[in-house]
Amino acid sequence: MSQTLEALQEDIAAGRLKTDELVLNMGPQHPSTHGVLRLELVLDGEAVVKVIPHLGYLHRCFEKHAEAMTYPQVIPYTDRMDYLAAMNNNHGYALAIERLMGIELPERVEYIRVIMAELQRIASHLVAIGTFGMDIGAFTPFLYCFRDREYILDIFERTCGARLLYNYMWVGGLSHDVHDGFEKDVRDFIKRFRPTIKEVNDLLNYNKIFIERTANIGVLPVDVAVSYGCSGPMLRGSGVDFDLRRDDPYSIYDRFDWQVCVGKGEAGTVGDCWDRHMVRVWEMEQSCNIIEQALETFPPGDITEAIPKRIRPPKGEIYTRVENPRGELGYYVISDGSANPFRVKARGPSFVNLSVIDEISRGHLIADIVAILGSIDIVLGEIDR
Amino acid sequence: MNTKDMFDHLAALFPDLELQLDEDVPCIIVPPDAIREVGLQLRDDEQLLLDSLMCLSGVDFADGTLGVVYHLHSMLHNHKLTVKVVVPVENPHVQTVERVWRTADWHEREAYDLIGVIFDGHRDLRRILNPYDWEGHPLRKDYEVPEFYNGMKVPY
Amino acid sequence: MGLLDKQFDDGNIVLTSLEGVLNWARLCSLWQMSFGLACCAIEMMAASASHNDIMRFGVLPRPSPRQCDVMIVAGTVTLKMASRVKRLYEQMAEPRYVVSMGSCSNCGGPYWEHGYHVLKGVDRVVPVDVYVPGCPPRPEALLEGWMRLQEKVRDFSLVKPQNGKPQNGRA
Amino acid sequence: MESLLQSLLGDNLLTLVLYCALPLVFLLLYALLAILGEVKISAFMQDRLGPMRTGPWGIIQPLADVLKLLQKEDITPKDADKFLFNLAPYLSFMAAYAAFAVIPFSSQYVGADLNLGAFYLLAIGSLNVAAIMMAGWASHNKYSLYGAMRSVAQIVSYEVPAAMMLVIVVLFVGSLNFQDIITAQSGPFWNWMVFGGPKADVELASGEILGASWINLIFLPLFLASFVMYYITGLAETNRTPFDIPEAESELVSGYHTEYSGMKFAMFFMSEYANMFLVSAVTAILFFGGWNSPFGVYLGDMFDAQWLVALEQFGWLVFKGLFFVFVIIWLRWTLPRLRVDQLMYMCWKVLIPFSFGIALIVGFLVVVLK
Repeated sequence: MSQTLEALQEDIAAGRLKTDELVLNMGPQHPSTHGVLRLELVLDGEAVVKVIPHLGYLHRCFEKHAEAMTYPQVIPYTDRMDYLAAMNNNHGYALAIERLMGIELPERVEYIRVIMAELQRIASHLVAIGTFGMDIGAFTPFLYCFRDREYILDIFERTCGARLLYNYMWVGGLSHDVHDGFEKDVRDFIKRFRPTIKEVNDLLNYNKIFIERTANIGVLPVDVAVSYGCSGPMLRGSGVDFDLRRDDPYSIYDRFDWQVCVGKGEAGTVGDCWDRHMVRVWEMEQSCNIIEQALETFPPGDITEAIPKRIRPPKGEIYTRVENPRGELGYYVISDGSANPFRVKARGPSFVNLSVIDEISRGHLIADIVAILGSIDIVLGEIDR
Repeated sequence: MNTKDMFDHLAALFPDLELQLDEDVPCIIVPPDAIREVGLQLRDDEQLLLDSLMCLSGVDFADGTLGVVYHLHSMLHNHKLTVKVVVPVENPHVQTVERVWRTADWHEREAYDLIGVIFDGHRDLRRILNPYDWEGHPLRKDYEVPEFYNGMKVPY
Repeated sequence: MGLLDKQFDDGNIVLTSLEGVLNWARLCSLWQMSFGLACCAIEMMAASASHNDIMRFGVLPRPSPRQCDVMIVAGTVTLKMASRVKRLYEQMAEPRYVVSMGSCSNCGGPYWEHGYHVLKGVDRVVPVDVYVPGCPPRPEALLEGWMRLQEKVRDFSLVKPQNGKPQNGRA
Repeated sequence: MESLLQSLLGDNLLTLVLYCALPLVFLLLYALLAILGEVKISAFMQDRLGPMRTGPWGIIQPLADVLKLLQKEDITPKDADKFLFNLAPYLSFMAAYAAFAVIPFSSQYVGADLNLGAFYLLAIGSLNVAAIMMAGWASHNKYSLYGAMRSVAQIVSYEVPAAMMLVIVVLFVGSLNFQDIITAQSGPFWNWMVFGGPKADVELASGEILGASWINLIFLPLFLASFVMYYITGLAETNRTPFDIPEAESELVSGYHTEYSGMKFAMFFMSEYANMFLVSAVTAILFFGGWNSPFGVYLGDMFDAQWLVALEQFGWLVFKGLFFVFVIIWLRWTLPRLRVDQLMYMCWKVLIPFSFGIALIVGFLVVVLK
């Protein structure tokens, strides 16, 4: 502002000053970056020329901690990676260590794990749907989603005492057996929850303005999605019929009958923001189906019998992946035979999904960046770890 | 195809390279200056089609070597392969596969940031998690936590 | 602006009642800065959602730091983020308060030992008024912390501290 | 009204000041009510309670907010253009307040009974644009600048259809004076513009006779359409959802008032609410009979008390205005937000052609029928 007009014109003439691009910093404190992500937007007017994400504002050194802790002590830290889907994170890590040690789990443990993981998936998708709505400007659906999510948290709380970070799935078992009346609670929840999916559809998902804002925005073609390693609703939103629960089965998912939801381009192009969003909505119904089937054959039993007294996996390494609500959560664990892992690398789905943002947001407007970011559904705890 | 078959397939295609098969893990060990070439082959070969890089991890093996581990998966054939690259800690240069699998971009930046592997040919090799002016590579086994960063005390 | 910048040597009845009204206004209308850092942010959102509804206390989330009274530091403050937190605090208009929510921002939480990139307590960069313990604290705990903050605001005095008696609250 | 005050107080200047201050008092009271309404209605829609601790059921929450904002530090950013930065909020509020001059609160009271009332409203309404632009530019903040640019583009564009809707009513009535427009709709509610205008001859304040008959029913669809369109443009001009693009929280933090704190922020807040009522009141005046009672009779007439009639008329206008404010709030908490280009599309490609079309038809019909 202090520059005179002549000096500015001189700068322009000499090519020292670009006159057509503006750099806008979005974040780390911004209402719609879902945490502490910082996006550097290079703008031409309202149109986006380039998006440069800057990560690491929540780098909490998960991998360093994993090397310093014993195997069971790592589990609370996995909770805090993707804090919206702590159960699924526990599940992946426990599975990796169990496979490394060759532990066979009791039936009941497997069932509880699947039910908990699916409940957590619903809870996580509810947050994703709500915050996406908020990014588009609809505040009320966000609160409705949070209200429904509370019922799931109540079930978790009754079982293990925690609302958000559970430390529930241990290597070889669970921290607690489910509470009395668990089955009834879950059934009640499913019964109450199914109509609210329709409510959210009516209020938000099929709202004309919402569709206008999200359809044909941030289209992610299949080849780009695969090359960038996108997974979960991101990949399925682009029309790829791939779900680890079915295609790389773990736990007991192969016993249940359910559908893999893929984006169909109903409102616009296949792979746009609306498709990614709707995949989440449809997945909630599928999760309900899985839970209902699991409850029908819910076996009795002891959940602690397979928990080893001493957790020291033999020397070796393993890469295990599970389907997190956000996509493929992988753990690469190297064991040197001691009580501490030698190396744990977590492959967070959000980390990988976010890397595609520059590719799919060029040429869109600022408002679309918010929509695209919301549809990717990132959790910074997992990106920065 | 299992790892052994893939190894045989690759060994026939690259007779000049010193590819090794580690039966324990199992994985294929590729020289650091050939990983790009091998990667392209892995991705595009009709029989392999390992088009998705699930995970790329840097590892400090604590015996004077650093490593990069590639976990690959084929969406079409639904088979997996683990590829390893081992480099000495004094000269940790590995070819980048950023243009083979786009997802390797950030993963390589992370491995550079935390382990200190330098990826030759990477277009944008900056730190990703730690601040740009951070010193050292925290996931090295001999890493020592600094006392201060920008005037803020780091240890408790 | 105005009154709070001044300090008075002795309290009289006018000043005391004015003080009461002003403090009441401030404690009933503590606007919160809507930004979260980590896991605790989800519980902070849950606290403003329908079940717990922190808006009952007159809280209004504002995205711009200029218009906020309270910064809830909800989550782990990393070294990279610390300078930003400090800057946000500096951008807020006086009188301003900080609630440190969760173990991480209280003292580094589970990352206190090996977290080479974690700031061990947000009070190393900004002054904190209320600490809410928990990992993460339940929404109820945040509400409790909120009421503690209100008590603190209620005790604020325009009168200069006398005889070395400490003054509650900050201008 | 003016003469009443004059007889009571005698002093000319004092009368004038009081006369001018009346809407301000109303505006302040209304703003408190609207802020409370906003939080309470949103809470009701979202299964919450809203403020509960500030007075019984939180009813004095807005008072606490205002008192608190008074105490806040008044920040002027270092790089800001200080003069413009400080001027903008007052100008914004002034623009909103000045527009109230021509709003007839009853047949007795209108700040300035201008023959060009509708024209004045359009002119003074544009002043807000200058204030917003000032605020956005002077803040030296990119978000503010974006918000201001968007806001200016939006308000300037939407002024065209808004003016056309005014023109439609003015064409029909044949007067730019708001009192005339309201008088034209006197009688029971089926005489309102939105139901096709007066069904019997009316004498306007200017002494002209507006000939009317039941044939006016053919105007019903036209006026209904123009009411809906005027209301939509009103939403856009007040920057409310789904057109709250200038202060889109998820994109631009708080748009043009990102850098404002304390009382200056309160000024913007107040002017937003004042504008909301302005748009609602004008909607009521143009299409819903203004201060006319929907039943065509007043309690005051029965008791032969003119002051009661005036009070009732005031009540009806405020009631109608508040109802439309309520609808604005209702929409805000229901709908998502449009994008900039969609907003412009809506204005230039939908509203403007339609409004011109309606104006053409109305003009034609008026000529043919009269």
